[in-house]
Amino acid sequence: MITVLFFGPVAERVGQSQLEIAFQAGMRLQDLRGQLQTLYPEAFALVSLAAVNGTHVRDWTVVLADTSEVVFMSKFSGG
Amino acid sequence: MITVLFFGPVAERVGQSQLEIAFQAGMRLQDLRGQLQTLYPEAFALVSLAAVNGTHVRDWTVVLADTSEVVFMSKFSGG
Amino acid sequence: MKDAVRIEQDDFSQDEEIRALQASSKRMGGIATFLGCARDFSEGRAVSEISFDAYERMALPEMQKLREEAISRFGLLEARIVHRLGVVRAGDAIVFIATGAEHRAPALDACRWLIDELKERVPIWKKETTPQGETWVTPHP
Amino acid sequence: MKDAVRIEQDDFSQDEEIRALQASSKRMGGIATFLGCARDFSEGRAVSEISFDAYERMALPEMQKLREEAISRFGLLEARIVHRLGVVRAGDAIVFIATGAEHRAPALDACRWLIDELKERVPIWKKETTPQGETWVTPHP
Repeated sequence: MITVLFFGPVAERVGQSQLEIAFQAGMRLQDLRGQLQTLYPEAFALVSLAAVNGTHVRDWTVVLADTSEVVFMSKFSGG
Repeated sequence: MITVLFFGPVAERVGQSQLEIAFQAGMRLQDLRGQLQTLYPEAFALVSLAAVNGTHVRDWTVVLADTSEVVFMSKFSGG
Repeated sequence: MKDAVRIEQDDFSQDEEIRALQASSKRMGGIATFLGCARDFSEGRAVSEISFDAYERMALPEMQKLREEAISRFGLLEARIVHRLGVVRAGDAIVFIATGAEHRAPALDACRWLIDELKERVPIWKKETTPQGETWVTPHP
Repeated sequence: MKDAVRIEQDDFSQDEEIRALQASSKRMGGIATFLGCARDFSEGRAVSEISFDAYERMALPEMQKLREEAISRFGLLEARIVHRLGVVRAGDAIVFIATGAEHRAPALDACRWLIDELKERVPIWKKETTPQGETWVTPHP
């Protein structure tokens, strides 16, 4: 399973802060994004950043592992 | 009388922090400086700024009035 | 002594943070700080409170990395970063940065760099409560 | 509340200064501070204490002018400047500047401008006591 987390405005639009998604071998970050974008287009309109296992990922073609923690994030507004 | 004040390193080299100098009509700031420079050359080697009555004066040709308070100052080192 | 980098609910004392910063070295001649606080007005709307959401697993390590980067990039003696979560009201502290160096220029440069980078790199989001409802803040471009 | 611009012997609390700064407006989103403090080492020599001489008749009005100039030049909501005299030891506060604005950039800009201008414009001189004796500090060019 892949755990997907949402925070702030993205979580608000998804309507929840966590989803469990079935893992598929060879699955890329962009594949997962594509799947979820179809389900939550309004939330994903805000997404501009992603993190895998707590680390910012710039390469959307990165291959995910089973049990990965993935976060799709809008621009930060802390501070 | 003109009151001349010294502070910090200038006062240390003059050996005192205050002098009373006889007022002469038409006396300019540069005249007073000239007089004192002869008496305290080491102190005046440090002088780069002057104030008259609490205000920074850039024009050394300014004419002094009786009872003026004049300060000959080295570069500031506060803060 | 409290950690140099923290994410916490509670308010903190600036005096205590400065003392902790200074404790690291007697050679510190310049200390710069930045305190970000909640305003009662934003984008033309009254704001009664601000709350936060954070991806803490990433936020704290990012803040720790920022501190280390600032120390080496600006030659600081020490730096501290605190970000509050929970709910804050007008005047309350949100974020605090303190930088200490031998001289003033690196402390001031590092302080500005840290708050600018924090806003870009630390996954925290701010929600303003206004008379019209709640709004997630969109960062200025 | 204490005056926004002061020259004084006693130490002060940053928390108190910040509270006084904030009391002026609920629209303050960014507060920058600079604290200059005594180091135990300067120009390669150990320093046991620092004392000051000031032309107070000119120093305080210059600091008041600086505050007003900073407020209008950077659009600040408020600013405070405190300079200590007397004798201070390593770690002790010498000068404190705090600037508050709606957003962070003017607060940070004004804080740097104020400490730079204060050093140029305020008639205060610093004397360091070292094992080799006392030396008046010569400002860096």
